[in-house]
Amino acid sequence: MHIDSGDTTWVLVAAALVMFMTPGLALFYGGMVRAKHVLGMLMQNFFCLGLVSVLWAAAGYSLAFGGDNAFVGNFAFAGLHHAVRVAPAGFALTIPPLLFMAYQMMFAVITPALITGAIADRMRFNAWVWLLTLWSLLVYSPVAHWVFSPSGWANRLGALDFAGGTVVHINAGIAALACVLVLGRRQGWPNRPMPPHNLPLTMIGTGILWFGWFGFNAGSALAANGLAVQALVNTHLAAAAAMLSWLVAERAKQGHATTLGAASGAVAGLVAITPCAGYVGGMAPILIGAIAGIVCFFAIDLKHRFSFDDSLDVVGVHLIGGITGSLLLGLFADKSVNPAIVHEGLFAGGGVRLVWFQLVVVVATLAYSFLMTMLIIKVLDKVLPGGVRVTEEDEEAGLDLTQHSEVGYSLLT
Amino acid sequence: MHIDSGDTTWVLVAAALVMFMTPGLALFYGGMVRAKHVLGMLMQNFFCLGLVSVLWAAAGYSLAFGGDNAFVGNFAFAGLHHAVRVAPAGFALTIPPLLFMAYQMMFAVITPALITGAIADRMRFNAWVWLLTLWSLLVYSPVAHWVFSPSGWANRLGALDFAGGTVVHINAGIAALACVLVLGRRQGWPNRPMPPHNLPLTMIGTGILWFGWFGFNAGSALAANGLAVQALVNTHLAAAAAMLSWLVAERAKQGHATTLGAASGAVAGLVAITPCAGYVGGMAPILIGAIAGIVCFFAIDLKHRFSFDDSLDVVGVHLIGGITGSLLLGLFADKSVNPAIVHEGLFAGGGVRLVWFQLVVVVATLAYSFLMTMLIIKVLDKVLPGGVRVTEEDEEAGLDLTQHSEVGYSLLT
Amino acid sequence: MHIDSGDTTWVLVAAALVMFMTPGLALFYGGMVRAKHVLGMLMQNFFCLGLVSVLWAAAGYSLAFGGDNAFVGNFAFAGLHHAVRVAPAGFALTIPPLLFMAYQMMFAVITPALITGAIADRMRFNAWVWLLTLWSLLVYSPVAHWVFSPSGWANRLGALDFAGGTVVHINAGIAALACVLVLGRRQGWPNRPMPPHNLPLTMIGTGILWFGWFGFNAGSALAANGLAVQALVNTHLAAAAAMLSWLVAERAKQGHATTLGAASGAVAGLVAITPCAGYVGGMAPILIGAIAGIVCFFAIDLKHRFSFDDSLDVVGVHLIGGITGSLLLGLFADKSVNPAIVHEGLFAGGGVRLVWFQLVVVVATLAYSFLMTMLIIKVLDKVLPGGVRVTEEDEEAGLDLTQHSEVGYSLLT
Amino acid sequence: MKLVVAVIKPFKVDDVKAAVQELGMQGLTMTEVQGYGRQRGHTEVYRGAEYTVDFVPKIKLEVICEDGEATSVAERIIAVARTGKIGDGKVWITPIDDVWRIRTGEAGSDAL
Amino acid sequence: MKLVVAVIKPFKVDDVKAAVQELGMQGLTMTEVQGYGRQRGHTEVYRGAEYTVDFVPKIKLEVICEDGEATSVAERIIAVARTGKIGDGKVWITPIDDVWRIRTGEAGSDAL
Amino acid sequence: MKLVVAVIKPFKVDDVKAAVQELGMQGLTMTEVQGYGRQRGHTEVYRGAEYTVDFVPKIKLEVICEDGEATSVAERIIAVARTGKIGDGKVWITPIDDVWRIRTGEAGSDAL
Ligand SMILES: Nc1ncnc2c1ncn2[C@@H]1O[C@H](COP(=O)(O)OP(=O)(O)O)[C@@H](O)[C@H]1O
Ligand SMILES: Nc1ncnc2c1ncn2[C@@H]1O[C@H](COP(=O)(O)OP(=O)(O)O)[C@@H](O)[C@H]1O
Ligand SMILES: Nc1ncnc2c1ncn2[C@@H]1O[C@H](COP(=O)(O)OP(=O)(O)O)[C@@H](O)[C@H]1O
Repeated sequence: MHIDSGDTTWVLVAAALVMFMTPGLALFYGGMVRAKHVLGMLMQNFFCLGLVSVLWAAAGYSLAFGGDNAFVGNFAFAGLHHAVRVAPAGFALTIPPLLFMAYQMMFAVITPALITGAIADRMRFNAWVWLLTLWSLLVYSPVAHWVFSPSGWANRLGALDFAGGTVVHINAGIAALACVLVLGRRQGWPNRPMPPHNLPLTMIGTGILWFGWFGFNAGSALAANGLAVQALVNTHLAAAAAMLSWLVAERAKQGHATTLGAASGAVAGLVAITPCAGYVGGMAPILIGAIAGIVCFFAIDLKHRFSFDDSLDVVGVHLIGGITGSLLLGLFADKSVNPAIVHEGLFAGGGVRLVWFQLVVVVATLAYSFLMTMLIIKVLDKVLPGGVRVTEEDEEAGLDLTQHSEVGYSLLT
Repeated sequence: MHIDSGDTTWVLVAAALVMFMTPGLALFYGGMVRAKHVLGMLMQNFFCLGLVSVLWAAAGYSLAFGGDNAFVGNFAFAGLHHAVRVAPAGFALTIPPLLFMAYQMMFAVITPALITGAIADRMRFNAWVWLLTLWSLLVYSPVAHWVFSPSGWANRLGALDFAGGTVVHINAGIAALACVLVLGRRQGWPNRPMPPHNLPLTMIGTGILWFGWFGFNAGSALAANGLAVQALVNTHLAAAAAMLSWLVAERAKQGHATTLGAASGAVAGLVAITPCAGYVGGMAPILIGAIAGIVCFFAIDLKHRFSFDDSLDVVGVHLIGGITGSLLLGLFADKSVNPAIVHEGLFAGGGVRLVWFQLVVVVATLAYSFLMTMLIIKVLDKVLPGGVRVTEEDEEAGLDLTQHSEVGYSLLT
Repeated sequence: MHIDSGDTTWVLVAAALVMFMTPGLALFYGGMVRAKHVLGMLMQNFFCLGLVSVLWAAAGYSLAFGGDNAFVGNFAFAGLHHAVRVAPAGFALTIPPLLFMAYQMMFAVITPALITGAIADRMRFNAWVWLLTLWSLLVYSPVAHWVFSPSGWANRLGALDFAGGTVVHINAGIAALACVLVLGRRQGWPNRPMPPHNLPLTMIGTGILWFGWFGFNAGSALAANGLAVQALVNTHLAAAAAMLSWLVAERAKQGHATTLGAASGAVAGLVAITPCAGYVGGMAPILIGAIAGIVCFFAIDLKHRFSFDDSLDVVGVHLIGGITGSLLLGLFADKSVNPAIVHEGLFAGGGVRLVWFQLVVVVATLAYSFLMTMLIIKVLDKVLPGGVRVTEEDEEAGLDLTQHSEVGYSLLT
Repeated sequence: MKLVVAVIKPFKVDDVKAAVQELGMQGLTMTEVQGYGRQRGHTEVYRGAEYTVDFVPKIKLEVICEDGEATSVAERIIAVARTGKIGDGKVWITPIDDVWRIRTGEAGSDAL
Repeated sequence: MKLVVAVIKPFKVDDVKAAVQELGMQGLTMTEVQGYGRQRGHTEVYRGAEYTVDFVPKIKLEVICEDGEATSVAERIIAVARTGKIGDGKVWITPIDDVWRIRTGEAGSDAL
Repeated sequence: MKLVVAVIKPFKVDDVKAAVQELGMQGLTMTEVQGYGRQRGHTEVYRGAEYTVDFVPKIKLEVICEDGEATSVAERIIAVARTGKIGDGKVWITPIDDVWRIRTGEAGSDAL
């Protein structure tokens, strides 16, 4: 195995960047909740860095990348056994295998963190700890195996997902929906105003997310080559175009282009380009981004239409954005950008086959993740003393005080 | 063309770092305005990431780097046509050409963003959108062509600008002045106190800017070599020395060394070292930084002397800092640091020739950018319904509410 | 000397990341003090970037890495003389020597910055400037020489410190204690409540620190190889495990897992893994982190037991965490991870020799740093007009107003 | 003229505002305050240090009204702001000598 | 003794403070409040959800003065705080039984 | 019924609260205010621009009590809040017509 120092550096950096996205997400979400819940939100996210990392080393990595079963990994790499020297089957790496483990670890950390946006302000911290443990091992690792492992059935099928459109965004998005359905709405929603308490904090998070996403998407090339460059360019342009299209839609519908809209649009574009990043080129990322921006802008209204309190729009942005990107990839995937593509997209002359494969994997992810998450959270609600939701009084008083015995701001002492 | 994975990684990272500077700048400025304008400021900056990126891919890159005309590019790379495989004429790259496009894109984004500091709190968002579009294509791209493209007249002349002293800082700084002259002063300035509303936010921005500037300056080597290292060292030392000299001046004049002064000094040093970063060595960066810190400290008083409301001192820091650096380069440019230098600086024994060339390019940039910006903003003021400036009531109520229908903070819900 | 572009990129990035840690530390600490002292805290930290960088170029680097004396460097590299082309004796670098200087500069900057957490809210800024100058040259450089320079006695002894457990954390931690003993307690401590004024700010800082620490530890491999990867993985897992163990201890003792606890635990783990990062493997980082989390959680109570006001727990986290890591390395150091190890740890079959060497270096650092710091601060207290501590009224009014003539927040204008 | 002052739980503000409006009052002034009373505060913990916070966030509302309206305004507020749990707050009435509308200079009833 | 209370637009604070000072008042106390009245609030939009905010930021000033000065203080405030637009605010006067200066314990006029 | 109002230095709040409690008062309401008076404010400097801030942060406490208790409450506050330095603040008493406890509807003394 040849180790290239340039490639190694790029993936080291990419791993660091993806790690940084979880604090970024914490701030992005943290600014959007009310002040009394800000630490609850930050904590749910930062805690993923602690718990999921250890679980990943212990078993999660092995369940995702060990062995060559089509549906789930094995325990060959459990406890990082062999992980220093042996790459997972099917990978021809030019980086140390342990770095692949580390890079994937950061994905495992941020994926469940995405869910916290939907369940904002009302889950007991204790319940989150258990949900996180079970979801990480029983949902994330298997789905990652399907799609990212060369032996996974989705990967074998020829479906494409460059950096986690299904594994990360659809997976977390549909899990978020399941959680919300069990948890119920925040008290007072949708009548009581629940404006973001600190939008500058959200914008800090947005900046960090955008920055980190270069590691997320371009790092997925696992080398510092033309593909990584294409992925970085696609990522940036899709975010930019989605920001614009979201703002245009917003301006047209409500008369103002908002700061939160700019941030939301950018994230929608980043989500949609994630599966496509290393498979499309030219102006396609701008198109994909622009479509995602508009689609997600209208999708965030679903929760009002169907009356489920997806508090910070994880369904509208990550689930719908992820589906949008995964399906558009069926149209735009282009062998001239990436020769590893087996079936090209419709517009590149590959017919509808790829669209169909993409759809199959999307539906399978939706079904598996939804049902498993539903099962997990319903069991937890039964089994945990006090259930998964905080009491009415605690919700009123805020997660910060009741779950963590802290307050976010004491500006006047 | 040989692609080096180490160089590619470095420029990938540098591009990401320069991207991160725009959110950093947003926070740097955002903390300095009053609370009711914070989102307006953040939005003007983040919006550059959306709009300018798309414009750059569509035409801006081509106008800056296409063809071999001395004054402006052509449309050869428009819509990213050929940009994946073909490097602009005159570049011997060891990185994928598309990465050069991406890296330069981040410069195109942040340059107009610098202007927002001068026009704080009083421009209609709609006007900003148009100003940004026109300025980006009609001012930024041509000036970038002059200086950065090997076929540009300034480049051919032998004038030096390593990472954008003229293209970025002088260009944005003088444009800021033109905008301010047309827009007029904020209501109540200079009598009504307008203290920064959130200096910790400004310090977050300062940290991000400093961090990102390593990508800006050291990335401009376009390779991971000794030159990049020298540029990084120069960047850091100039920022450090300028922080110190600004604080000393401030302490001497007003009795206190302030936090905002530390941040401002560092930025002044970063600005001044930008043109010099790959052309000077030894203790020269410390000298350049120290001079810039003092010069800019006194330059921020110009606005009071001449009564123009350059709200957050874009003229004082970027224009004067950029000129200081560009001219000092005429003294310090040193072939032993960078053999690509044609005419050495005065102190390196090259005579006054380089000083003279630097002056020519500075003056040309000042003249072109000032006149074009003036033209653009005056036309916009005529053409746009409502002109470029918000109404008195809207200014009083704040950009956040009136332009974006949002408020920055709701700490008490 | 062969320069590898991949290695060069990695250390360029690592230097940038370590630079970014100082602003991160500023925010981490800044959020924990009361609102009226926030700028004082930010300033003390940012100022290190200015002052220490210049001192390092002028003399500090040379005192740490010049020559081959066992106890202290010489002036061979003073003013960066020769530093561009000549690596310090004993280093076989694959990166430009000047980059080594830059990378080490960032360590020299952040180490004294750690002290600010202990002396929060009561030191005159003027005194900090002097303390910083003297400490940097008289304490940091010599101790760095002992441990990091191949000619240093600790290095020759065979004691291990991969990235600064002794040089950075123990050194700063014990110096912090010395400062606190001279400065005395904050007025009202421990009876008056002094809650953190802005925990989201602290969490931003935590995210940046964690991110930057990858540069700190994995960058210390000075190359993009398997060792760097192992160091990155160890760093991340130790932080994660320490977060968990701190939270478990906290929950057990006081009934709540707090956000500040999560941040503190992560930092404790990062501190403890610092000396070990390139010397241990497998699940050892999880063990080391978990132990450090618990040890530091209980160590922060020392200040109450012994009534010294280590305001933000520099002793509890950095001193005790650093000692914990340095000694545990005596148990876990493993030649199969890093063949450069001379004496293996106890558990790897190397007997108690390494434990003993580690202990010797820890004690020597404690003794030297404590005595020198004590001397410096006592002399300053005598020599400086006004001494080292602010007046009672100024402490009450806050460092922001009295030392810097600024306020952190003006949210209501 | 009378000034009716109410210290209430923050989440009751909208209901009370609506109720006062229904009684024909055209305006009111609201202040964020901290209340201390029978209702317990809470405990915060930062790195092991426990702080007891006795004050609870409350909202103070002030309504100027005619002498004859004061009691009914007070009673309406009491009815709407009540949750029955400790900490619901107080309502009191104080006399006012005179009141003016700044915009017009109108005094007394016309000022409201 | 009387307490003159004024609820005014925030940007008028400095002018009013100066005017009151000119009348010989040595001090005043200011509170940030939220006003509800004829002046319309504004609408905020976050990801499509529109919130109407009825309250408008105002400043409340309190000036203690001699019985005889109260009306002239009130009139002066009215004159200076007026912009003629809706939302200029109210001024009212309430009786005070007694007042002390904490520093010295002085009571009545001497306390001011 | 009387309302005792005190404007004091912020760091005296806990002491005053304790003192008032010792006198048997069951509650009080606190507001963050800005005071202007003999005590000088401070100067801030931002990039060379100097701003003088005249207002000083103060805390306003309001205690409702029986007519007979008002003076002793006021005196106790004066004693405890005093530092002897300029800016210690003021205490004043105003009449109250009636007071109710929202939770129970009790009026007068029973409301306290
Ligand atoms: N004597 C008092 N003077 C002024 N305000 C009071 C007084 N007693 C209570 N309050 C206010 O009323 C609020 C509620 O009082 P509390 O004793 O907690 O509950 P309740 O009114 O239901 O008995 C307090 O938080 C405080 O703001
Ligand atoms: N009845 C009232 N009681 C107490 N405050 C009032 C009352 N009516 C109005 N206010 C205060 O006066 C402010 C201005 O009143 P508004 O009706 O908007 O305008 P105007 O006084 O010019 O008619 C309000 O924001 C509110 O703070
Ligand atoms: N005439 C007044 N009316 C209302 N509040 C006043 C008045 N004079 C002073 N105050 C309040 O009392 C505080 C202290 O007053 P100041 O004149 O500074 O000191 P002192 O009371 O010790 O003479 C002021 O900050 C202000 O809040």
